[in-house]
Amino acid sequence: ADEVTLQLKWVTQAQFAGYYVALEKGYYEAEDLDVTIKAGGPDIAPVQVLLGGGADVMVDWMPSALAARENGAPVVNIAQPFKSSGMMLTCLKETGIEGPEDFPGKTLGVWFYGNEYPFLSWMGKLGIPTDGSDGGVTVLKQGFNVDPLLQKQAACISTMTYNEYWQVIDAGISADDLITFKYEDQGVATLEDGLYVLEDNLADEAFKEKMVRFVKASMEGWKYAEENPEEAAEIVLEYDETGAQTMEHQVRMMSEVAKLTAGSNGALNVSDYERTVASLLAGGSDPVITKEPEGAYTLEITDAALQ
Amino acid sequence: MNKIIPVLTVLAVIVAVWYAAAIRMNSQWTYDQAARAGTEVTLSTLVKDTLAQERPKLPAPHQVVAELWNTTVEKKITSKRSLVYHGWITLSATLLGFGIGTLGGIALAVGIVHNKAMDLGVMPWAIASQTIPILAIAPMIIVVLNSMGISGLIPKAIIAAYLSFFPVVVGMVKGLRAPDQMQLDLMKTYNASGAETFWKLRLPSSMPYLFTSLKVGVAAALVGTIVAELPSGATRGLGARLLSGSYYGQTIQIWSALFAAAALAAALVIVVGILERAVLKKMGMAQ
Amino acid sequence: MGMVREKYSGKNKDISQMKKPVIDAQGVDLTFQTNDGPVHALKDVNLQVDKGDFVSFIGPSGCGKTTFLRCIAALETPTGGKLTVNGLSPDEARKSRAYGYVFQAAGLYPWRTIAGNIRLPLEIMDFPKPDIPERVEKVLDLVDLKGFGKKYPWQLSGGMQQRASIARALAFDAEILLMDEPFGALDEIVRDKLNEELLKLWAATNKTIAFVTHSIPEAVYLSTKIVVMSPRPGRITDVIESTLPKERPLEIRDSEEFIKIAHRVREGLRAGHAE
Amino acid sequence: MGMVREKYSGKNKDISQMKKPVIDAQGVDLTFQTNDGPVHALKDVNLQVDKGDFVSFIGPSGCGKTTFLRCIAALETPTGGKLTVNGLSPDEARKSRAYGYVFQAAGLYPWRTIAGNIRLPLEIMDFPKPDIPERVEKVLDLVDLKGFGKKYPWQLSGGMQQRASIARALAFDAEILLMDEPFGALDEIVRDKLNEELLKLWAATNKTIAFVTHSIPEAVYLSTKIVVMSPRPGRITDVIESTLPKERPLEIRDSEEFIKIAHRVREGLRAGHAE
Amino acid sequence: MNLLYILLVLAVWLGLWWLNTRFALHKSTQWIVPVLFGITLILLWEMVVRLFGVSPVILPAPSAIWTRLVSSMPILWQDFVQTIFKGALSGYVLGCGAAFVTAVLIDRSPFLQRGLLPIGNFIAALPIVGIAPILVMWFGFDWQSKAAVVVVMVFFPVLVNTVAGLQATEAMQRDLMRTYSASYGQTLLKLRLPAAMPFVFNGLKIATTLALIGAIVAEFFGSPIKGMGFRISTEVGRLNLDMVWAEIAVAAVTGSVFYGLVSLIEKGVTFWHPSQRG
Ligand SMILES: Nc1ncnc2c1ncn2[C@@H]1O[C@H](COP(=O)(O)OP(=O)(O)OP(=O)(O)O)[C@@H](O)[C@H]1O
Ligand SMILES: Nc1ncnc2c1ncn2[C@@H]1O[C@H](COP(=O)(O)OP(=O)(O)OP(=O)(O)O)[C@@H](O)[C@H]1O
Ligand SMILES: Cc1ncc(C[n+]2csc(CCO)c2C)c(N)n1
Ligand SMILES: [Mg+2]
Ligand SMILES: [Mg+2]
Repeated sequence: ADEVTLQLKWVTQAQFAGYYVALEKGYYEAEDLDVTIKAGGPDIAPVQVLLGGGADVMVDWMPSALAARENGAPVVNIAQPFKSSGMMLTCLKETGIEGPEDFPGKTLGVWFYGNEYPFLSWMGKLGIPTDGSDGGVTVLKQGFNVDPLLQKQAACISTMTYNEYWQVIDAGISADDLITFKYEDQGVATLEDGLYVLEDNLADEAFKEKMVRFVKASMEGWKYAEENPEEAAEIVLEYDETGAQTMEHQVRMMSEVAKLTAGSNGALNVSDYERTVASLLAGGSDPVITKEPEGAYTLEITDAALQ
Repeated sequence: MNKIIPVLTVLAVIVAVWYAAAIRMNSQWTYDQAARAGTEVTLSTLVKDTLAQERPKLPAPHQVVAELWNTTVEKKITSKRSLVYHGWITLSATLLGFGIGTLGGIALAVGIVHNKAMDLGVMPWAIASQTIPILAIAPMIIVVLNSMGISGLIPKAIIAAYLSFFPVVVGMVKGLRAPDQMQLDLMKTYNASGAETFWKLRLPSSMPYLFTSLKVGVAAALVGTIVAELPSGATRGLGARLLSGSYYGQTIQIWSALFAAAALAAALVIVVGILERAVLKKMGMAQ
Repeated sequence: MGMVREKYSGKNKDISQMKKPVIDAQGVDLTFQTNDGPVHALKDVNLQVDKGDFVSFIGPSGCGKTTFLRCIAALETPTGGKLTVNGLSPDEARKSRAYGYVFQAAGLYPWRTIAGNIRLPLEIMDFPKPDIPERVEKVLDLVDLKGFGKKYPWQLSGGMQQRASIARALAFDAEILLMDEPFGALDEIVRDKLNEELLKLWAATNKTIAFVTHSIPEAVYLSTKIVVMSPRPGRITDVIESTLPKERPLEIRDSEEFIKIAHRVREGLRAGHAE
Repeated sequence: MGMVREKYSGKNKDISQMKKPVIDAQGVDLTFQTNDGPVHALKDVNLQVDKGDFVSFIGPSGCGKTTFLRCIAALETPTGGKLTVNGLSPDEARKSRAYGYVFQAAGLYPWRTIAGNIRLPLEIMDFPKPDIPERVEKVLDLVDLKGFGKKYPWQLSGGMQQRASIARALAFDAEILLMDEPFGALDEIVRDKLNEELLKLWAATNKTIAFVTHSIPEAVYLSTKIVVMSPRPGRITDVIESTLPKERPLEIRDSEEFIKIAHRVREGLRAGHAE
Repeated sequence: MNLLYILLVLAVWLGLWWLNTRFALHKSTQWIVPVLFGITLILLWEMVVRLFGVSPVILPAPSAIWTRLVSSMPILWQDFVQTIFKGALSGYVLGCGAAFVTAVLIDRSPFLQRGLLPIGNFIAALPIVGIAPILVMWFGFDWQSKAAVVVVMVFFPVLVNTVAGLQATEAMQRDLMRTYSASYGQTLLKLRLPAAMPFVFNGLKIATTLALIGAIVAEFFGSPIKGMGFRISTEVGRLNLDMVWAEIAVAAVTGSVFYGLVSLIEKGVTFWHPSQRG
């Protein structure tokens, strides 16, 4: 069997259910693949792992992947299981925020570590400065969790539809007390979890062929997970080595994630790609990427996989 | 043994302060919730609520104890929900790293004491090495090792070793230099070789210093392991428990992992202390 | 014992050297460089000590007694003049393990028992294993510490520790014994006893002994040669060849001859202080 | 100086007490509990010391000399018997600052200069600020350390340190001086000189002095009363009242009377050793 | 080829090492040794990166880091002020001061000492990476929470050392004070505090590196968008490793200077201690 190592962007959770399902259900095995899934974490940059040779393929968000590409790390998107963006800004109503025009003067929590690009380009588009100058917002580097909102240290925080939002709800704040701004709705959606490999490797036919099988099996996993959220959550739970995840949480995450993967068969939609690039290029005075990327994606793999 | 009563007294005071603080710090949330629901807060509901929140700002002692109990005694030790299991993962990396750090530290100290160039050159850089924020380079070390095909226990142990070697170097250099001029002169009049002076004079005199720094070193090794467990894919170990606790805002889980880590550190220090007493007694230095 | 000595420090037993002085100092000078200026610890020191001599050094605090002993043992290097031991440089003599040194303080290793401390030089000089216990017992007996071999240094009084350190220096039969105020912490009675023992040992083995003391009677009682020193700069002001016989009962201290020598030493000392 | 003393340790100057002994020990017992069993350091010690007495303690190592001095100074509490100082308990006497103690080792504070060390008791006892420098100069001169006031302890030789510690004890004019082998590290000439100085000081101030020594001539030369002690258990075996006059030139050491007393002390000591 | 490179690197290393042993021999040239040692390390690093073509995303070359350092001075300075001056220094002063005062206070009560020290040791063993997020939650995102982390980190080392130091007087030194019938305050001021200084400074030196690390690490768990820890974690995510290393270099230099400064003060205060007399 051919060995493939997959580096995730974050810890083991239903966000990556498709891959775990494919592994558990033997879809990889059926494609003659021996897949190892490496969980990520708050300080693991998947690109570094990929470049260091620690993995063959990684899950990453397109903004950070394109930024890395500009920084001299030639990664290429080979598949895009997530069709829509799950990121949003969740605000407490009591702070008086009703729309983006109310942001100036407020404190907003943002994830950094490569996750800040969508936010920055959104603010760029709104023309709201983020560097602390007048008429702008105060940006906080938000930690792992939703505490800043609960402790009222920030008016809004970044959340994912499938995860942190529900933590806020679980913490006892009702949805009525919250107002959310989905990037998708604000027209600044960027592509999230996609599969990326190193450009050099793609020159190797054997590798390409391996990736075709990998993407194919992974998408099978995703589709199975979408249809069987309970079972998928159970599988994820089994692979979680920390033993900290709960069934309830993962089932809900799975059903939310399913909404994001729903529209995708794995192939990258080029117009989505172009929208993402445009949004990143437009980021005001400090755009995330400065020039149109070339060769940042290939449809070859999915084309072959999806016959 | 004469420590028990004072320790219990201080402990009682701490617990009392802790409860008071828990009520105070968690009350904001209770009031907010009441305001959202439009109800009044009485004193008794305040106390009851603040001490039983699911995501308290400061969990009450009994909540932490219950969680600890739950995750140690109630769970099978092979279960990944058992703190004993995660403690063991952390412990094994800690011990390996501590071993590497101690050996490396001693070797470096021997070099520093016997070689003038090393003495002058290495020490400032050893100090500088400890001012590097470990949390920043831990992920890089892990990634680099990963690319060399090394993962799992070893990267954690290396970071643990990085933190524990320094106290050992400092203590050991002090210890190997502890013999006074006269003790060294005595060896000279015997025309003893460097090796003989080392084995029969420097090493024995360094023992008390070594053990003191080993106690610091073993605690540092544990911190190193936990730091390494944070970014290394948050898989197993107390560090991963801390991380996932933080990630899901489960303060109670964080606190219980914290206490487990501190207890582990305390246990390790005690073990080194027992070893120290045994060795020093054997050498006739325990007076 | 003599046989063993030949075996372990044999180099310097050449008969042709027997007539040459064992210790030969010619114009020895030593200046310490300290942070507040140089200290002239020894100035133009000339001294010849023959094989079998018992030479005592006496003088006020800081006159360089210890420093001179350390030069002989190659623990300090003179900054001027010429110093030979058995015709060799002090360092070569040290390498041939010619010295037994008793320091001003006991300096026992606290992690070794008394016996362990005495065993230390024997281990380092590779004495045959089976011989060692016997030797240790013998010297322990000599300094009246029989039965204390298994104790640790801090379990003994100061005086007992000092005796143990003397035993340590005697254990390996060095040709030259350098003793820096070995009896300082002892009371008069014990001191008298050890003085007698030391004389006996010296008579029996024909060792060369250099001995530092603050006590005039002790110096006179023990020595064949008394060196009186004076400080700032440290130098020799008088060398007195003793006219006392080799056989010396304790009562000799009341003899006229003894009192005469003691008087001369005292005068020399006083002169050094008066300056 | 006498005036100042009255002012700062005045409590115990009642004339009615003058006839009572200053130090009165009756059946004093002291047992140390150590991990390998009790050590009987003092057994049934009876001693009366009158105002103005100069009492020497002599005896083999470990016979309890230091321990007894410490009991007087309330640094150790007897486990039996009765001990009073000026009719008060030792601790009360200590609180009235009746003691000047010279320890067996110098024990200077390394972070203070020599003058600073001597100043220490004066600061603590609230001597008037302007008087202090003069007092310090005076005692420095007394022990022959003029000009060394600004040095730190570790810059002086052992003998000089010991003299500084004597100066420290003399600086504040305590009524009772407790001196534990103060001249141990000094050579004979310096020792003789300090012996003379001490006698002069004693004669001039009528202090009561308790003095530990290993030297028989020293004990005889200085004392009005010589206490011979013996170990295991520590006890007094002889108390010799000196018949020497109060005026004592150094030559007195050759007198018949002196030699007689010295002989009695030596016999007492020897007996203690023989056991 | 690789073998050749390895040999080349080894040769440079051995050569410089040999040079260093020469310099170590003479007092006048000894100061060169640590400098040359550092230069050696940096040179070897540069060689390895260049010869083996290590990706700048994994490990940038020292020369690249230097270029970045020089060109990013304003940002580095802003981060420095935020982390070092506001976070680390205030926490250091507060933590060390509180520890010192506590030590003097509990020094009078053996009961409190016996009770507090074991518990103190236990608390000191709490891993800061676990404490930092909690303190960030309690004290907010700005420098106050960083200072709090530093206080927690430095408190116990200084406390334990000071308590040990206050007990480090010799029996004879204490007896002397008793014969003077000195009051508690006098004994404390004139004997125990001076005698404790070598220990106190031991604690203060350890605390310097802890303070720095604590302030930086705490920023990983939430911060405003400036500060060394913020910059490091953010720039790793952006793969600007040269900026990361520039910050690390600033941290290391600052830490060493801080340590050196405290050592210098120590030399002045405890000049009398054998370890300082050379
Ligand atoms: N390592 C050293 N560095 C600087 N000066 C020194 C050193 N060793 C000794 N001295 C000085 O040299 C002089 C002679 O010292 P030495 O120890 O030989 O005296 P001593 O005659 O043995 O005195 P004591 O009777 O006190 O033992 C003294 O002034 C001393 O301060
Ligand atoms: N703190 C202590 N604990 C236990 N035993 C002690 C203690 N202090 C003294 N001793 C013992 O009490 C006995 C008397 O000791 P002390 O110091 O009074 O003797 P000394 O006559 O002063 O001897 P030296 O001439 O050696 O100074 C000794 O056997 C000693 O070991
Ligand atoms: C330090 C930190 N960085 C990012 C996230 C948020 N997060 C969690 S999952 C996810 C999507 C990644 O695929 C993101 C952005 C966090 N909680 N903490
Ligand atoms: Mg000397
Ligand atoms: Mg004594």
